[in-house]
Order: sequence, then structure tokens, then C-alpha cells
Amino acid sequence: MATKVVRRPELTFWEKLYLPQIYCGLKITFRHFFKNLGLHIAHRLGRLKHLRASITYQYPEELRPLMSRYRSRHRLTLRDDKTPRCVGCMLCETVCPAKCITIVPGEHPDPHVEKYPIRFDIDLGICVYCGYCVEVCPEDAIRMDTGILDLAAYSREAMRLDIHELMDPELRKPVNDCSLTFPHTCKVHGGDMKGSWDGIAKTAD
Amino acid sequence: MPKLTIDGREIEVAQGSTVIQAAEQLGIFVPRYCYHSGLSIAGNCRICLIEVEKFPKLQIACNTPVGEGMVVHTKGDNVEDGRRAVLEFLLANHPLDCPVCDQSGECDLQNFYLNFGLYDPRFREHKVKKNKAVELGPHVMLDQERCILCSRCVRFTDEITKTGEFGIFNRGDKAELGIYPDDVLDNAYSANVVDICPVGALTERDFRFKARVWYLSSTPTVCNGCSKGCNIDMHYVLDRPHLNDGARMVRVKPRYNANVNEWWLCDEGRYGLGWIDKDRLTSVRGPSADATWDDALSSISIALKQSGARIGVIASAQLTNEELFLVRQVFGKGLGAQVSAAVPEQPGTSDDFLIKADKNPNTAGATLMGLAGDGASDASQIVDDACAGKLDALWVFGHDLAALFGEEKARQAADKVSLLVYSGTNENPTAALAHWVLPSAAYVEKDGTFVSCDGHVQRIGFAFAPLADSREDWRLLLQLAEKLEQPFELRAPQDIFKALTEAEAAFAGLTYATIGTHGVGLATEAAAP
Amino acid sequence: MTELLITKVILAGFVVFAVLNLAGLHTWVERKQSALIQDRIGANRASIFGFRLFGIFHGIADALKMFTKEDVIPAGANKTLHTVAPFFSVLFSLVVFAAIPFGPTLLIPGLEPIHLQVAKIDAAVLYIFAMLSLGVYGVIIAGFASRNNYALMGGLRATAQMISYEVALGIAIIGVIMVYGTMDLGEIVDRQGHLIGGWLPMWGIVTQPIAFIVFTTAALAETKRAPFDLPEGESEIIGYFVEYSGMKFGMFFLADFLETIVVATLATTLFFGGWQIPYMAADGFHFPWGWDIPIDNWLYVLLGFLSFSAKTLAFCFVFMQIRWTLPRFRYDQLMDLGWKGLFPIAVVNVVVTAIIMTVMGKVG
Amino acid sequence: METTPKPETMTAEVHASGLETRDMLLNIGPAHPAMHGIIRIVAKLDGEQIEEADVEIGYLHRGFEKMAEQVDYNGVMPYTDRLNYVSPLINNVGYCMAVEKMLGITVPERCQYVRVIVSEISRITDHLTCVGATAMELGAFTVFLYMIKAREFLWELVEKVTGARLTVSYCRVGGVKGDLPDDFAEPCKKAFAETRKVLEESDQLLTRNRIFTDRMAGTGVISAEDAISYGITGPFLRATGADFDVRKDSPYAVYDRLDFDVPVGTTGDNMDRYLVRMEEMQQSMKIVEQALRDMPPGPVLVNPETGREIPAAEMVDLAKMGDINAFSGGCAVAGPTLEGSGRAHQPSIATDEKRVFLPAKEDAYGNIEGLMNQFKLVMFGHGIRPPNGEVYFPVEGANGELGFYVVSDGAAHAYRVRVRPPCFAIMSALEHMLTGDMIADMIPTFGSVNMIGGELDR
Amino acid sequence: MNNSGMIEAVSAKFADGVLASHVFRGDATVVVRRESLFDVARFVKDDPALSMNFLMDLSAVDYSTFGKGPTPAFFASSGVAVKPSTQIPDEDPWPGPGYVSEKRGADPEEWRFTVVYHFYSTTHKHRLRLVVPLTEDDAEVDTVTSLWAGANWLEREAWDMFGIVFRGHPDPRRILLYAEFEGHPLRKDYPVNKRQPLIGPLN
Amino acid sequence: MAHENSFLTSKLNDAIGWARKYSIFQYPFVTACCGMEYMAAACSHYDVDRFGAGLPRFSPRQADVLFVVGTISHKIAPVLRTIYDQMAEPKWVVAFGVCTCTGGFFDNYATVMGIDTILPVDTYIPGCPPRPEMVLDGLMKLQDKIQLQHSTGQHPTRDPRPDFDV
Repeated sequence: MATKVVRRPELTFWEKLYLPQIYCGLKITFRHFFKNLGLHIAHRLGRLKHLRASITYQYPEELRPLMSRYRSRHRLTLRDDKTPRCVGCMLCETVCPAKCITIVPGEHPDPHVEKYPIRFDIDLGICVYCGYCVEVCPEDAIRMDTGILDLAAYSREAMRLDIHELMDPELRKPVNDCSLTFPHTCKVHGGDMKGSWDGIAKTAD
Repeated sequence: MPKLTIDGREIEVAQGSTVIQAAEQLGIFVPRYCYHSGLSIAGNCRICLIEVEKFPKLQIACNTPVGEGMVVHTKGDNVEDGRRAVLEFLLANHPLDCPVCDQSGECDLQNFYLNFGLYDPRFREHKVKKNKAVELGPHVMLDQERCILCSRCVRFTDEITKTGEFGIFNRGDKAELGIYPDDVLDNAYSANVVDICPVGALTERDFRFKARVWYLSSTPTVCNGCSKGCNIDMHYVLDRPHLNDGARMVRVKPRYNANVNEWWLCDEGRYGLGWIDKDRLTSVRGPSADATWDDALSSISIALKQSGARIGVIASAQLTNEELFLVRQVFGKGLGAQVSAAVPEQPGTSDDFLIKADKNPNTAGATLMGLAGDGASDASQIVDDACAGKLDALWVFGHDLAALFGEEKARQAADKVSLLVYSGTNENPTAALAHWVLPSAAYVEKDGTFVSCDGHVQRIGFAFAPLADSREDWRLLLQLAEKLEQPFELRAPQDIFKALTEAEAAFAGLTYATIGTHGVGLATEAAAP
Repeated sequence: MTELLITKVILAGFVVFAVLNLAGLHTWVERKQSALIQDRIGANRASIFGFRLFGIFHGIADALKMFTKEDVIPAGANKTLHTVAPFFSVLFSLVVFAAIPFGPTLLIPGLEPIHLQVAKIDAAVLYIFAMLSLGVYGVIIAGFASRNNYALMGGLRATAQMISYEVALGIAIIGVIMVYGTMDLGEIVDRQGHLIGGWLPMWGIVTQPIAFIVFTTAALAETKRAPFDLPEGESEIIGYFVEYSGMKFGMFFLADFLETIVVATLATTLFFGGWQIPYMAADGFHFPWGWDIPIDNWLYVLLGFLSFSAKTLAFCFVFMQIRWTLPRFRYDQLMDLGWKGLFPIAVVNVVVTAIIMTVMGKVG
Repeated sequence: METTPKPETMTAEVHASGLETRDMLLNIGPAHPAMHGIIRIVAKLDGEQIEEADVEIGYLHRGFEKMAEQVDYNGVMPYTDRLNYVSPLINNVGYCMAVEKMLGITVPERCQYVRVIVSEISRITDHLTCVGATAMELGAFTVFLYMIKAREFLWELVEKVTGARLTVSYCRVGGVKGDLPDDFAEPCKKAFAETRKVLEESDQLLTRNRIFTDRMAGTGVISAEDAISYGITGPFLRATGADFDVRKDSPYAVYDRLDFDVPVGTTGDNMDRYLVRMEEMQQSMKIVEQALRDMPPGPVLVNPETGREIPAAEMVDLAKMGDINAFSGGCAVAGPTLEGSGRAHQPSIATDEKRVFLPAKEDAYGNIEGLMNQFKLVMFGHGIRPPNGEVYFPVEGANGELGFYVVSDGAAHAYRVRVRPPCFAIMSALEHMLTGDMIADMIPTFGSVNMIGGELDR
Repeated sequence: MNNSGMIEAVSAKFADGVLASHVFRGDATVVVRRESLFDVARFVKDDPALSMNFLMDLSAVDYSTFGKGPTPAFFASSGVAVKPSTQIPDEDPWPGPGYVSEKRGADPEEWRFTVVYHFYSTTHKHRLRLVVPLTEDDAEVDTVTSLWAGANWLEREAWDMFGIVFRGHPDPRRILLYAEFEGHPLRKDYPVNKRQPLIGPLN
Repeated sequence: MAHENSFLTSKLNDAIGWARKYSIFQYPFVTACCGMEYMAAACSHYDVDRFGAGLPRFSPRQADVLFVVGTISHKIAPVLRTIYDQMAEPKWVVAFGVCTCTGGFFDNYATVMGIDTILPVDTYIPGCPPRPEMVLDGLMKLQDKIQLQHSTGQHPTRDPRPDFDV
């Protein structure tokens, strides 16, 4: 058994006087301070752009790269004819631990498709982003790769996505307050969908 | 009587039976697709392979007759390898339809694959395409691709209904199931082929895409479509109202009962239960407006007390024995009313198999209770009395007077009496005429017993709670009795049944436990009508 | 006389204006400074007409918001005291500045020489102590009047802490007073302009280094800022102002910053030569190596004022840096430090100073 | 503070001197800044000294154990994420291994290494949060932010592997969701370098700082005997000098093959706990580095000739039309969230027991057997059906022994899932540790408990 | 000491108290009569060969619906009852929960709860599980608080969640739920959704 | 707030709205997992202080926005409500994470199914837990709402505070 007794630092007399350690601490904080200040100034002057002055990602102007596996808002994938690939097998509705998926299947005119979802709602207000729906989908019909992160809403209803929004991530319902109406758009991308899949692929390292 | 050993256990079975039957008696399950206890043996699916000692090859259990001293192994690597190979073969051309197939969840291909299949797929060829979504008749849909050609449906139509619509056409991997040209699968038992189909080839049109089977809950109950009393399983879904158009009851499957219906169920009974979720009465309606149960029962009981014995009650053979008993006690014995469950109904269609002309499930029970049959008063008499002004109060359980006696007479009766109470499940013209409308629970929403035309006492299972504000008739009767100040010391159908068995010789000695899920014959021979 | 009054009023107005603005700016500096320490950006999104100016407007937003915020007086609180407390805090912090000389004497032709000091008090040091001590009442009253256990504990802690450290603070300054022989801050500053050995400015930090350390530590404790922020002790007891909302809370906030500035100005005045710049005299710079740069009075005053401001700001900056570096003391440790650490040191310092002065006096 | 008791509830007593003193009852929590997570401590104070403390918990009781009885075995996974939400991966691993023990199956070696790696990363994030939060509550806000910064770097790793930062749902009964990304060692190295830097800075800012050591040393002391009697495990116990570590004493996964030290303390005070946690982070990084070095290689190409990449959608369409030979042997390119779970990866990260683990994506999309398998494992009432039994499986959670006691009745959902939450035992000893200390000592003591509501209250 | 050794040691000492014992998946289990629980617990703690100084876990199980889950609809398909087939066969089956009744000859209906103790010994590095079956009407067992301080909260939790009474417990209060809560939520007959809010919904 | 259409009033309202939206003192009612992401949002990588919301006040009196972070159980619900009542006007409530929005998947005896059943909610931030970006987005939406409410004078009047004796 390899145990290692942790050594409690014996403070020297000097250290017991507080001041040397305060000095040490200040050294670290000052180092950060001046490094960052210097870099900020350098950035203003257009220099040293490759070094980050602060590690802050200035959302929404600057998006932190999402990892490729990151599970973000769902979307339904489409066939070539712009109909959803989903056949309404309801495995996702079954497996969903939060029961946030509601599917009503209907009969598709094409006998080789047979079934399609008349209604496909995901209540983001309940969804726990476990990704089980993607994992069990036997048709590759649902994915969680939109990278959409601006999901806050003013009401419970606004968090519920219907099939149209799921099929077309660019389609965003105007955000409605109880009595106020105004479109909330993300200023960076001019109201477009943020971080489309292509965008993510590029930014992900 | 040959004696044989299956998996190390000895059993003696009747001469001529097959190994699969012997194994079944031992409780050993041998997988099967084509074999069905109710049908002749075809032996073409070959999934039921077993190993018999001293036999060179694996045998099919369904068509190997038992022999004296046979030693059979239904498990083991050899057997499972064989079965696995059969399964792989059966699945070779099977389409990837689980997502759209209504059978998934109760499909024996799925079950057996995870039971002993578990092989890595090797099939790399083009699958043969056949017709999908072929409408065979009003109730059944065929998908030829999914069919494994077990021929159960062919045998069913040949042997049970003797209509012979099905056939298997072509040869080799082009072989496909179908019905003969210009034929329609519309016999009275057509949907049974869906039940016996081990895969998703035959599916119900009524159930198509309504829900997934794994969402369904099930309760064993009895069909109330006719007096035969076929045993059924009621499949329902409660927690997903977006499915099945919000209806709770999803489908009905026959339940095996050797004494009543064996494996089968007629289409009429199977599809005759839509009323459970449609056009139901949901609230108590008073003379002018909706009311509460308490108000309704109070005012009704006051009115009944005032009417003295001038009360007519048209009970119904749709009621359970317990309720009929209470009707008799509360109205007949308690208030001295005229009570009858004998209504002049037109007999329906019938055949010599499962469909009976008497469409009431409990006529036999009503007769035993003395509310119908010989010597019982007649409902038409009550209505006549009401029209003649001899009655002050009329209580109708479920029946539609207009349909039975004509609209004119119904209206007349309603006008003459000062109190017309209708208690039933669904909206009908009589409900519109009634002063008080009391919504009652449908039969799957309550517990109780029926007596079939064969004198079989069967319990109807409680599946789900009564819809909205409706109440079970027995509860309503108990509460009414309380209001009438003749309370019973009874709380539940069990108690009522106990009281009933004490009062009626025909039921003597029965309890819910002895009835079980399969029912029992009546205690006295004479009781059977 | 009127002239004097007008001058004083203008001076006072200037000081109040400058100090309040400084306090406002302080919040911004603190946010930005902490952000830089912590590799962050800090507040930067509030904009006026599209200008963001590194988030400087966030302070304005804070103030404006606090003014319009509902003022809640808890049901069981003493209404009068509850209302008075924050004013106490701010008032006593503000009046201290009256005694601080923030520049040399300004000579405007036709006018009396103007001392850049609102009130030239002979015993300014005592005055400052008195005012700083009064400042504690704001805290005590706040803690007491809120009728909240947390506030009460905060108030108690604040009282104990401030009273204890006042002692060390006072004794530390005695050394300074002894060295410069006066209690008039203007005088003290003037005398710090002297040179030792002809080249070393006679600043307090030179003559009284120990006193400086004791003073800064104790003064930090007086300001109730980290690592001495026990009365607020955000994560232990929310603080004596737990029941304050709106602008009253804002005033405590303000008082907090004002106290920091007070301490910074005091440290500047007592130990860093106030507005003095080494080798700068009223008529110009006289460097020990012989250079002489004559300057005008206005430049002299301006440089003196800037020097004072720069030193004060530097102190504020360092105080804040300390605040963002160190963890908090525990109550008993704080008391230990005060009574067993700083107090004896300060006393010893006084004694040693006295001895040295006596010796030097004898020698000199 | 919102429920501070009224003065009547304070007890008055008269001293010999005739002066009346009242013990102040201070209600700390449920909503209190130091109570990250919510508990309530009713402290009876004598001045600043705590005379009595009554610890009340349960404010975050969300019925984990009841919910675990409602959903199938894999469905419990998201709930376990939210037990100890600072180190969700250890919970995942513990639960999975408990169910696997019941099933009597083992997972491939690489999967075990993966589990060790993610557990240890999680342990670091946990300790960072714990130490950081303690530092913040002691006023060292900057240290806290540095630690959270380091945690962000580690979460980047977690996100890269699992697809989520915090609620990962990464493990599955019989394996893990996806293999590590191909180039995982590289970012791992980078993140660890950052973490080490931060740890070193924090070490300088805290460990040798007298203000900090004074506050930590000698406070919240508990002896080894008491700690054992309270059932305390993990860093908290080790700080007292007892060297119990599940990873060493009943090794699971591949811990017995890895070389690491168990840091132990001497006195069992807050300082020791702090130091033990700091050292454990170093050890965890060492473990991850070893595991990355030792672990068996990842994906095996199923069919080198035809193993070409086919978009999942196309594969589904071809399969639906029966055109199996058009894609057989190919690997499906599914959505990015399913990365690392294809057939090529599966043998190394998941058990080959088909009744437990979902089939490879290629099988689910491309052939009927896989599709049926997929359905059978998902449909209600089918799913994973272990035999009857009860098992207890302990893993070394970030706070101590995290045990899962699972009872199965053969159904598709667990009959009973019981969690042995490590900080429950520690919290039960909190009263013991607080009594006699000052109110300000409550902060580091409580901080060093690393109370996680989700785990404590479940 | 290995699993069987531990079981033997306990069984030998308490011939009457031990109802049954088994090893399942490497976990040694001893089923103990309620009356002798405290003695057995003290024995396993103090016996130098066992020296279970850790009470790792204490919880309860409500066996009232064991193996009696509702029958899903799909059981009766294709005219033949086929059980869902993913169940994994077990080479080494678990003897419980009927193990208690086998020895007693009593109906499993008779007892409803088991209180489960998990012990660990740091000296010997072995684990032992004690199981104490209890009936519904008389769900009481002696407290072991005097042996392990940690049992205090664990027993409170078992009371809170299952309503099992620990005789002699120093502080028998609810721990996770609030005092106003009625019933014991982890009992199988407590509906998962039955809420007892302290403050009602808005409006 | 009396609303008049005069230029001055509306400008003043704009200004107050501006001030309030960039000076958000939050009361973090942190109970559970979401707290970790709340920390992350406050930390250097995301820095909620950029929006002027970097100063958590642990006294409800001084807070403007109540961040309800994490599952609210029935046991804690009265405390939450009390804190809300103690806050000084104007105040806003942010439901942080699905447990507070709707109850999430802890649909059982112990949890409140959405805090909007016990107090009014202004902004919902779904996610389990929401990524810090989502939090910042929610904060921006809250800022929009604050500004808009003041510009249009529609800040809802709430039920009067009960006189809590604390």
C-alpha cells in the first residue's frame, strides 16, 4: 500500500510574519494583472493577437468552440424531399427519461415509408440533454448537433419546440413575453441560427 | 401412454401427442412459429428443433410423436445452434421494419433473437422485396415482406372459419402469403389471424400506428358483446393521451380459456368497445343544470320515498351480478318497486361458434336473480304502466327506451312520471328525456361478475378508473341506499358478491378467489338455462 | 473673511466632488482590476450612445439603480436608527477629508495664500481619529437596528475590530507625530519635504517603516476590507447591512470605498510625503546632484496635487490587490493580530523612536 | 437568515454575577452563501463559539431512489449524473459496475481504462471545486476563480469525451457510450499542464499563507476512531491518518495495475483535508497519464477492404430497400454525438453481451438482427433484465466510498437502488466537528466536507 | 477471512439468530433474526477475526411487490405466452428473498421489509452484509447507534423512507423529508407522484 | 409606475431601465447541479460580470434578480418564497435549469414541478444544467425584458409584500 503522508508546511518565522506570503501572493496576482493589462493594451495596438489576454469568451460576440460530441438542441434530419426522416417509431419517446418527447404518428402515402410523425414536440423545458434519443434512433432521424445555445424564454410555452422548428433549426419562433412581443435575435449572426453545424466543425479543435 | 424424458424430467403423455405438447405439460417452452395448439400441425418453420437421443439429426418438436423411452433435450448448444441457423434463415429476407411495425414489442422474431439467436448477422445479399401494406379486408393489413410463411393464418381460415381466404403463392424466396383473387378477408373472425401471426405480417388496421405495444397495459376481462362471455385482455394506455386520439382503450385481444372461447374472438366483440371512450356521459345532469352526485342522490332519494311503491326500474343484463343483486335489494325489496331486466330486444346475429344472438353479457345472471326469464316482470309492462300513469318514478339502467319501445312511447312515459332517472354510460335519446342523468362507469371501469349463457361465472377485471365524474353502478346503488336510509354493510364488489352468494343458492360457495381469471361453472346444475 | 469662506467652500466642494467621484471610479477600478487578476474581462457591456469605455458606465448604472430601488425597512427594525445609520457611515468618512492637505499652498495674486486643505486643524490627527472612530457608529447602529442576528453579529464584529485596531493605529501614528513634532497634517507633510543627509526625503516610510506597516495593516482593518472583512464576511454572516436595500445599502457601499480612500490619503500624508515630490520645493526642483529646475507656483501646486493623487490611487490599488489576494482572518485571529501583534509592535516602535530621538537629539 | 428565530427562542440564563446572558440561536441556512447546496445548521452560540449545532439536511431530496425504481437500468444513468454533480462520471461508473456485477458480466479492458480515466478527471474537478469553494468562502475569491478556470479546462476534456460538461450520462451498463477521441492524449496533456499551473499558483496563494493555514489548521478536528465510527471515508478519513481507499483496498476496474499513492494526513483537521485533496489531484493526474499510456489500443477495423464510410441516413435507406450488399461491412457515419460508438469501437468499449448493450450503429441501421436487438433493449419491460439478486458495489467517489446496492427481481427496472452517499456520513459527523469551534470555523469545516446536495439528499 | 469463513463464524456463534446465509456474486450475506441483530452486530464489530469497524451502509428494502410487477400487455402475443426474452440466465442463482421463509417455513407474505447492513473491516479488508427481515405490522429493530455513531443518521433515513422503527434511537426524527410529510415514500405502496406541498401553487 | 407619454418621462424611464439592466445584483438561490454551471458562468471563461451581473448579494434585500438555480423540493419551497417576498422592488426571477422551469425529470413526490407554481418567473433558462452560454443568453433576454418594461412602462405590479417578521 503506497501511502503518502502529506506534509504540512512548517511556516518559517518570516512566513509567520504574514508579510512575505502576502508579498508572494501579491506577486502572483500582480503578475496576472500586468500580463493581462499588457496584453490588452497590446491587442488595442494590434499586437500579440495570438496570445489571449483573458480566457473569457465574450458571448455572444465570440463563441467558445463546442466539442464535436457536444449535445445541444435537437433537430430532425431530413430526407432529400425535405420531409423528416423520422418514421415515428417512438423509441426516443420511450427511452426519454424526462418524457419530453411527444410523437403522434400517421400513415405515410409511400408504403415503403409507411409511417411518419404528424406531431413531434420536444419540450426543452423538460429535456435533460442525456442524448439517449439520438442513441436509440434507428433511422438517424434525430440529432443533437445544432450548437444552438440561445434557448432562454419568457414562458414555458416558448420552450416547446414543434416539428417545424425541429426540422429547420433556422426557424425560430419570435420570443413572446406575456404581453410584449419583440423578436429576440442574436446580434452576431443577424438572427440566423447560431453555430450551424459547419460553423462548429470549423471552430472545434 | 408412452413415457418420455424431457430435459431430465419424466412425463407420461397420451398416445399420439407430440413432443412439443409433452414439453408444454412440463412447463418447458419450446420456441415455435408455425405450431399453434388450436391448429393442425404444419411443421414448416423448423424453429422448434430439439435433440432426441439416438436420433441422428435434430427433430422438430411440433411434429415428432412421442415414443416410449424417448430422451429429449430442448436446451443445449446443439439445439440452439440449429435454432439459430433457422432463425438466421427466416430473417434473411426480413425487412428492417421494426420502427414502423406494430408488432414490435410482441414479435416472436425479436423475442427469439434475444432468447437464443444473439448471432452476428452474416447476410450480405439483396433482400427480396414484396408488397407492403396490402389491405386484406376491413380489419387486417398484410405486409408480405415480413411474413415468414408459417401458414398459421392459412390453417386458421381453413380449419376454424372454414372460409379459406389465405393461400401461399409462388416458390422459393418468392413465396408469399396472400388471399385468393377477388376475395376479401371479411369473415366474422378475421382479426384472429393477426393474433396468431407470430410476426408483423398481419396487423390490425384498427390498431395501426395508434400506439406502440410496449406502452400498453393489460387487464384480463370478459367481452360484454354477447352472452358467450369470451375471455379477453383489455389493452389500454393512460399516460400518453396524445396517442390513440386520447382514448384509453386501445385494443382487445382474446385470452385463452379452454371452456369458453379457446384462443379466439369474433370481430364484433373485438371492435365493439369503442363506446368506452366515445360519447360518454361525464357529469351528473339535473332537471335544469349539472349537479353534484350528492345533490342528485339526495333529491332522487326524496322523490323515490315520496313515490312509495309506484316505482318502475328497468334494469339491464349489462349490469353485473352484484349490481343486479343490489337493484333487486334496493328497489325490489326495499322500495317495493317493479324491477325487470327483461327487455324486448331484437336478437342479433349468431353462429354456432362464438357469436350468440343475445347481446347482453349477463342475461343468465339476471335470470338467476329473478329479474329476467320466466316469471320475471317484463320491462314493456313497466313502460306501459308508466304511460298509463301508474308509476311516479321510473329508473332506467342503460337502455334506450326509444329504441326498445319507440320514441313516442318513450316520450309519453317520460312525461307521465314525475321522476325519470337514467343511469348509463353513453348519451342516448332516453338520457335526453330523463330528469336526472347519472353517468355510470363502463364495465371495464368496475369490478364484478357476469354469468355467461353456458352458466359460467366470470369476473370482469377492473382496468382503469371511471371516466371523469362517472361512478360505478354498485357504488351509486350503495350510496342511494344510504340516502334512502337502508344502508348496506357493504363496501366493495367482493362484499356484495359474498352477500349474493349467501342469498342465491346458484352462487353458493363461490368467491372471487375461486372464480379466478378463468371463471367457474355455477354451483347448481339447474341454474344453467 | 467672506473670501476665506468662499475659498473654503470651493475647496470643500472640490474635495467632496473629487472624493465621491473617486469612490465611484473606485468601483470601476476594482471590477476591472479584479477581472485582470482573474484573467477575466470585467464589466464592459453598459453603453451610453454606443460608447462603452471599458464598462465605466456600470458604476453609473449601479448608482442610478440603487436610487430607484425600493427601500425596505424590516418589520421589527428601529426605523429611525435604521435610516440614520448609513448617513453616519458616509458622513464620518467624508468629513475626514477636510483635514487632509492635498497640495501645497496655492498663491493667487490678490488673494491670501490658499492652503489646499479644507480645514487647517492644529490637531488634525486627533480630529481624524475622532471622526474615524465615530464612523463605527454607523456600523453598530446598522447592525443593531436591523433586528437580525446576522447584522447584529456583523455590527459586534465591526465594533470590536475597529476599536481594537484604532489603538494600534493611534500608537503607530504617535511615532510619526514624535518624528515630525506636530499634529498638524499640513505641517507633517511639509516636514516630510526635508531631506536626510541631503538626499533621502524624510518621508514617514523612511523614518517610521515599522509604524507604516502597523498603520497600513490597522488601517486596512479599519476599512473592513479583505482580509479584514469580517463584519461583512459575505460567506459567513452576510454583514451588518444585511437588511439594507436600495440607496441605503449603496451608502454603506460608498462608505466602504470612502474609507479606503481615507486610509489611502492618510497613508500618503503620513508616510509618503503627502503631496511632496522628492527634491521639489516651492521654487523648483533641487536635486542633490546639483541640478536645479525652477518652476512656477501653479506648476508646483499642480505637481503637488498630482503627486498626492497618484500616491493615493496607488495605495487604493495596492489595497485592492491585497483584497483580491488574501483570504479572510478569523475573528479571534484578528484580535490576536491586533492586540498581540500590532499593538506591542506599535508600542515598541514608539519606545524605540523615543530612544533614537533622544539619542539623536543628544548627538545632534 | 430568512428564518432567524425570534428573540423568545433564545434561551436566557442568569449567571452567578447576576448578569443575564442569552445564547444566540443562529440559523445558518438553508439559503446561505456558504451552504453551497442547501442545508441548515441551527447553531447555539456563545459569543462566536458554537455550543451546539443541529444539522438539518434533505432540502435537495429529489427522490433518486424512488425514480430509479421507475425507469430501466440505463435510464437511471442520467439520475446518477445528478447525484454527485461535481464528479458525475464516478457515479456513472459505480452504478454501471454494480449492475454489471449483478449481471455477472465484465467489460473489455480498454473500457475499464476509459472508466478509470474519466473517473480520475472527475475526481480532479471535484477536488478543485471543493478546495476552490472553500477558498472563496474564506475570502480568497481569486483562488476560487483560478480553480474554476482549471476545472473548465478539465471539463473541456469531459465534454470532448462525453458530449456534456457536467451531466454526462457517459457510461452504460456493459460499457461506455463512446470511445475516447483518437487524439485524446494531446488535449489531456494540455489541460493537465494548465491544471498543474493553477494548482501551483493556488498552492502559493494558500498553502504557505499564514492567514489560510491559521484558519485551516486545528479546526474541524476529528480523530480516526471517530471518523471510522461515523463511517467517514475518502479524503476526509485519510486526512485523519487512516489509509482506507477503495481503489487500493478492494480494487475495481484496473486500479490494481496502476501505480499511485494514497495521500494521508496526520491530525484530521481542515488543513490535512485540504492537503490531502491537493495531493490527490496530483495523484489523479498521474493515474490518468499512466492509464493513457498503458491502455490497449482502440478501434479495430472490422473489414479493411470494405470498411468505407457511409452516411448513416444513406445506410438506413439502403437497408430499408433491402440493398444490404451495397453497404455491408461499411461503417456508418452517424451524428457527431455518437462518435466513437460505431462497430469499430464497440469491441473495445462494450461488452459483447447482446442482451445488455445496444448494438453497433451499423447493425442498428443496417440489418434486422441489430434493429431487433436495439428495439428489445429499449422497449419498456424488455430492456436489460438481470437475474434476481442483490449486490453492493463500492467505488472510490470523490468524497469517499460511493456504494450502490441494487436489488433486482428480474424485471426490466431495478427493484431497489440504494446509494451509499459518502458525504452523508461526513455530514452526520459535522455536528461533532463544529461543536466548540468558532462560527467562522464552520466555513472551512463545512467547505472541506464538500457537501454535495444531490448526493447527500438524493 | 473469506466469505464462507465469515458466514461460518457468525453462524457458529449465533445458531438461533442466523436464519440463513449465502454468498452471491462475491457478497457474503447473513440473514439474522431481528431479536439477535444487536448481538450479532456487536459480535461482528468486536470479534477480532471479523472486526467490522465500518458500518458502511444501512438501508431497507420493501419486498412487498417483489416479482409481482404489473403484467405488460405484450406477454400474451401470438396465442402463446412468451416472456420478454432478454432476461439473462444465471448460473449461480440468488437464493433470496425467499431464503428467509425457507428456513422458517413461513410465507414470504409474512415479512415485508428487510433492513440491510453493510459492514467493512479496515483491518481485514473484507465486507459482510447482514439482512434482517421484518414484518409490516411490527417493523421494529434495535438501533446500533451505540456501536457506530454513523448509524444515527442512516437509521433516521430508514425511518423516514420506510417507516422502520429503530428501538432506542436517540433522535427519531425525519431526516430528508419535512415533519409534515405523511407516509414513507420508498415503500412500494407510496405512489411516486403523490405530492404533499408545504405551500400551494400560485393562486 | 405612472406612465405618461411625455418625452422627459419616457427618457427617464429609458434611463432607469438602462441602469437596472446593467446593474443586476443577483441573489443566487443555489440548490443543486445547476450551481456548478452557475459558478462556471461567473468564472473567468464566461464572466457574467461583463453584463454588470457579477456581484452576487446574499441578502435578498439588496438583490434585484432572484436566480433560482437547481431543483426546488417541497421542503425548500417555503424558504424560496420567503426570500422572494423579502426582495425589494423592482425584482425579477430567473428560473435556471429545467428543474426550476418545469420540474424536469424529477417528477416525483419530493419536487416542485416548476417554480412558476409558487412565484412569478420572468425568464426561463432551460438546460440540464444550462451551459454558461445559455445562462448568458438568458441574462441578455432578461436585460431586454427589463429595458422593454421600463421603456413601455409595463413593469407588472406584484402582490404587496406580506409583512414578514424576521
